[in-house]
Amino acid sequence: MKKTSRVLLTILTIAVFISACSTGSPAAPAEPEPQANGEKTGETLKIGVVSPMSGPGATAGKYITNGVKLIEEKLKAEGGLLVGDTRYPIEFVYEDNEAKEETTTNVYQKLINQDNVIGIVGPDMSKAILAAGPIAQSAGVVAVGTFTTNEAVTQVGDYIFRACFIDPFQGRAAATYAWDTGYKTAAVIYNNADAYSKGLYENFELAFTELGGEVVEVQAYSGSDIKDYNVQLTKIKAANPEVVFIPNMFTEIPLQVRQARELGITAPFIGGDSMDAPEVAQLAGFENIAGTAYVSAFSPDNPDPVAQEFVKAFNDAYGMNPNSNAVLAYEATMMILESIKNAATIDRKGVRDAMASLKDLHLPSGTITVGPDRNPIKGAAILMYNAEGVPEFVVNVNP
Amino acid sequence: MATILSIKNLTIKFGGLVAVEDFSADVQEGELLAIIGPNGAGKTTVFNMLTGIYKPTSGTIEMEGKNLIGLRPNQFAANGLARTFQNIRLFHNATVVDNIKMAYTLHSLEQFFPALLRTKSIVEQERELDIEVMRLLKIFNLDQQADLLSKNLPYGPQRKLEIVRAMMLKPKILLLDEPVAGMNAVEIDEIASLIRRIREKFNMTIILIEHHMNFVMPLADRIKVLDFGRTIAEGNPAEIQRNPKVIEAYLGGGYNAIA
Amino acid sequence: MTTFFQLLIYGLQLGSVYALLALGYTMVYGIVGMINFAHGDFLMIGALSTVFLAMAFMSTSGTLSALQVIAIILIAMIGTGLVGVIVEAVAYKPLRDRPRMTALITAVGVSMFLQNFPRALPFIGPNPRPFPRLFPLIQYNIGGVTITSTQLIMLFLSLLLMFILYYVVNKTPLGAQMRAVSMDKDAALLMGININVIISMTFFIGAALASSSGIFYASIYPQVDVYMGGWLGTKSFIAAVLGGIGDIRGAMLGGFILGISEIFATSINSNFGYMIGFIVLILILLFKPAGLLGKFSIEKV
Amino acid sequence: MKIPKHLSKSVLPIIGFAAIYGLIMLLKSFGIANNYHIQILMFAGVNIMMTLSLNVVNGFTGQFSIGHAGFMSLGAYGSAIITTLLLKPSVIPSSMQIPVFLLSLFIGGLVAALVGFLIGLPTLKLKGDYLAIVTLAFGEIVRAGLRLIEPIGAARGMIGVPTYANLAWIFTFVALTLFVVRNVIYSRYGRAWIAIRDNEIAAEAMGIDTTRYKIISFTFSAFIAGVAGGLYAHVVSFIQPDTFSFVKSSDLLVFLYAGGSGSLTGSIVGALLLTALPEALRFLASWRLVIYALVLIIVMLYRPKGLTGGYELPFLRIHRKELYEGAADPTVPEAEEGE
Repeated sequence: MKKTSRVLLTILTIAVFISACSTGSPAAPAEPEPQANGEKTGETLKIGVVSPMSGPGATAGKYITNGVKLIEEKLKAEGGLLVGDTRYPIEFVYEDNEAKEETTTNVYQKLINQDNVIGIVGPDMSKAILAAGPIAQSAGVVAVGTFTTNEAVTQVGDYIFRACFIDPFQGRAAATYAWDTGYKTAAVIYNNADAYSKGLYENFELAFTELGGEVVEVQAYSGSDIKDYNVQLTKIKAANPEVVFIPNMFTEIPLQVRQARELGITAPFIGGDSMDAPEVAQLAGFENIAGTAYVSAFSPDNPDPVAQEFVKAFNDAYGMNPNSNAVLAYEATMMILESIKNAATIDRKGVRDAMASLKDLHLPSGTITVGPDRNPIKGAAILMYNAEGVPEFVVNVNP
Repeated sequence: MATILSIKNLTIKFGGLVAVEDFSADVQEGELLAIIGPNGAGKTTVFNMLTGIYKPTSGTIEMEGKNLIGLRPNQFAANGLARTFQNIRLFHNATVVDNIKMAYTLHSLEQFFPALLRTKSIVEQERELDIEVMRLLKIFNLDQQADLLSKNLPYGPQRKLEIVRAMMLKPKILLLDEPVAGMNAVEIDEIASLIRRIREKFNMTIILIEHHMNFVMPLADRIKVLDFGRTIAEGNPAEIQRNPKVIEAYLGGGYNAIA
Repeated sequence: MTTFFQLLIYGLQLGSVYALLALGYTMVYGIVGMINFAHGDFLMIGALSTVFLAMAFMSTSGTLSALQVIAIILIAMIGTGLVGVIVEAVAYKPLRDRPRMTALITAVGVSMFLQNFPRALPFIGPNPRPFPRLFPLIQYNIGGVTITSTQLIMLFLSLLLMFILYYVVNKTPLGAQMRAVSMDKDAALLMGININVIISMTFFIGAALASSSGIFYASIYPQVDVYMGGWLGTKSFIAAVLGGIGDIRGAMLGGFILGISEIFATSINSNFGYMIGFIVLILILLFKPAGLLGKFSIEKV
Repeated sequence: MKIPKHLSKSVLPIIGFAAIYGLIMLLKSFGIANNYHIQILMFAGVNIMMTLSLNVVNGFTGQFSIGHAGFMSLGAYGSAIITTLLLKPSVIPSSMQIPVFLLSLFIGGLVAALVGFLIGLPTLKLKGDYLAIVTLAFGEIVRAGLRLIEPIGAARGMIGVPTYANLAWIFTFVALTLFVVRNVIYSRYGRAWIAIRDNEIAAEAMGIDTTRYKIISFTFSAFIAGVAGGLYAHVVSFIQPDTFSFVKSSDLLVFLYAGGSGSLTGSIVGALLLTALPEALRFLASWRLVIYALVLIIVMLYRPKGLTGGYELPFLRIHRKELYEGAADPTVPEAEEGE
């Protein structure tokens, strides 16, 4: 090998590291100087937003980013977040975690040490925040998971919060709804490679049998790469249940619904909150999805003014209804901003303490209070797809 | 002179086709047996059977009374049969020295875990080996190229290296498959003298495939002639040269290599 | 018994998908001698472009006529074929005489690019899209065993394509040249064969095949996104090797066996199905070390 | 003054490693480097070990494994089970934590090695792509298996693995791996592997028991992968089966061949660069992986033998001349320099 190219190689290596080391400018505490209206300008506060922008999870990433961008625009217009008589410019740092744990830990380290953010929104997947949570915990930075419904998430430490409800509640909600609607027998098809899907299934079965129902058939498949569910569905058809529970990813559900209908399974479906994506209806076909109910963090038909205001803003900005991903990202961000407002001292510790005692915060999905286990005490809505593939509000489920 | 290798009625079929039929020979210690014959006569096939690469359909190979049929090639080598290849098969991305050291694997006593830590004893064994290899290389004056990658050697020395590598196995019999194929007169003489040196220095028993007559004749003690897989003649060089069958086979085969 | 045949049909359905993909895969391998990890992404391009083409046609007339469907399929196949040719020319050609691993890694890079480039494009993006129905869906019921028109079409087409490909490679002058190239490039060159043209042709056919399998795949599992090709590519590689890589009939057989074994494994126990599928694969290879139809070539010594 | 060669050979690299580590710590104390960079380095370290492990099988023995993530996961789970379930930090005195950690790594390695041996025994007679498929299948089987074992969290994965592994440990293990791999390469075993790689038929004819040496190579490689997996688990503190998917295996292949297979330096450079690059490209936002892919393609086009093109750092080579340093008769049997 030529000496020159060896030298070049060394240079390249160094170059890459230097560029990796390009430290984000630590926010310098600007001396607050009074403005015309007597307002002072505080130092810029940074908030990290972690979501999958590439990789199969990228769809969720778009909703999450859009949800947060709404707030960003609003704050820009207002010139920052007003705390007392001081306005703090807020800067959002969006990072891609490819829906991988490893990358998420890198992103957390970057946000905390490079951008020194005051708090982190996301990621949306339990597995990702389970891997990265300890970093935020040890660094003492508030992290608010958006869609991280796995119980264990907030047990990582007292700096880890979430904006969503947890699997046991969701599974119970689905079971209760099924039971109350009068279904006595249920079947389940779930992804045994996916903690979310598995967790929901287990909690559903627990609750449903407690209520007196019977789970007549349970079928599994391994991984989102599987696209053929005929075998599992044939067995489910044979068991002839009154309802089928499909607690799976929104990319998997449409094919399951389609294939089930093609096999002649007429029983209605119930799904988890991941079903709350506009794509589901289009992909599954309206005639197939009609009558399918799911547990959702949020209903666009929610008459509450705050909710309606949010839905309108989202529609104006992106020409579509927000889904749970967007709502939860929005709410997680609001939780951080609110905590900054309530914070005794505007620093990471202060924000954490303030968030631990958040009470009656009025958000699109309802009024939330952060419980002792750092899970928001909040209800869920049951939605059902109508013949036009539009989810309609059915009933509210309260904790 | 004792028989060290006795081959009886070796026959091999590929599909229906008989490649070699009833090949028998008793190889005497220290002799040089040459197997000649036109292309496609099945000479290399015989070698492949004698080194375990092909399993004969029938027949026996006994090395000092031990039956070798069914053993794997490396076990043939372990029993003292070392070969070279018609189409050179060196370890091309290794240096000349390493090529030869690789043929010593069989005899090496290096243990795995000491090797991991490269203990003193490993270093000593490696040094001993290196000295031995360099001595060998000197004998065949390849020592100047010791640290070259074998693929960077010229053609002639590559063939030479293959022979030296086979010698490193400390074999009882050396099988040379067309050692002078594609060489010029000078190189051929060099190989010839090399073979002579091997014979007197190590009293090595050699089986040699070649159709280059004026190379074989002066070297061989005994010659077997193959044609279409059958042995058509056997005897010392003088007899073979006079044998009409052989001449027929060669001329019939359009062969003009007869001196 | 009916369940058995029902499962068999599902197996054949899944198998025909793998088989179709494996065909192009094994052909490229057999002739160019490289593992094209991007093959699965050609499938994605085929399916995705079909979605857009269908949209375009639909925008004019609400529905698709049989003629339009054929047109769409042909355009998609040709388009993908050209992509294949370009990829080969840019990323593989310069490495033709290099160790095959080099080309393999380039292929990984190409695959990454083909997935992430459209994803990053605003008008395509990561969202999965519904796939238009190109073939009418009719269900037949034979003695309790249901079989759909799509399944029949898939089976028929995969067999048809296999025979066409087999004919092209073994009976036509082009095929003869292809085989010559696959055996010995230099010799082929001396025979006055333009290797570059032949290899480009090979990639064209390979990619076109992949694209067609993408279309049929999406017709059965009507959901398309930029990542759909990744795992399928791997599966088709497995199928091709299982059948004896480089062997067209082998690829077919491998595909079907893979599909059928997966389906039956799942029916034994849906929890273990995935695992059993791979165990079967290993067992087969232990007993047929060169794949089902591949025979051990005795190396010239 | 001049340091004697055999000393410089053994001591300088250690000093070098220590120096680099010291430098990083210095940069950290100045706030130039921070935990972000340190973590990237730790992942890079683990990847270097994985790439070296793959290099033993693919690069030196010339086999074709594409399921190495399987061994990694075995090591990761093997060691995590010990430190998280059996001897968790809460139940052992803090003085025992490090010994337990090291023990767990060792056991993780053993588990991987054992499985490597068992899977290699029947399958290593397979050639090329057929072996590749088997290793791939093996990786998937391990992954699918781990998903179903409830006590270790099944698909949920293992939470709260103690973060014992810090940069110092990673450095130590990378150095150790380099040391042993180099040594074994320049011994009877390494030579046998290279012989098999360069020409299997000739290797057999030269009395090398190819099957045996392939299995040794496979098992050794699996052990390294297992230890690397163990380290990984104790860096991330959370492992779940899908972390060790085929994607991981193919990443490793990329590191190996982009760096330069058959060269230890290549594994270092490949893993180091390609682990850092995606992070360095963050400013490209959603175009990041597109550019990464292009860079990869260009690298392979312009350096088909990998970035290092077979070059080996001095302390990762052992020239036969060194055999005679400090020997009774230090005269090297003369031979001119080659290459």
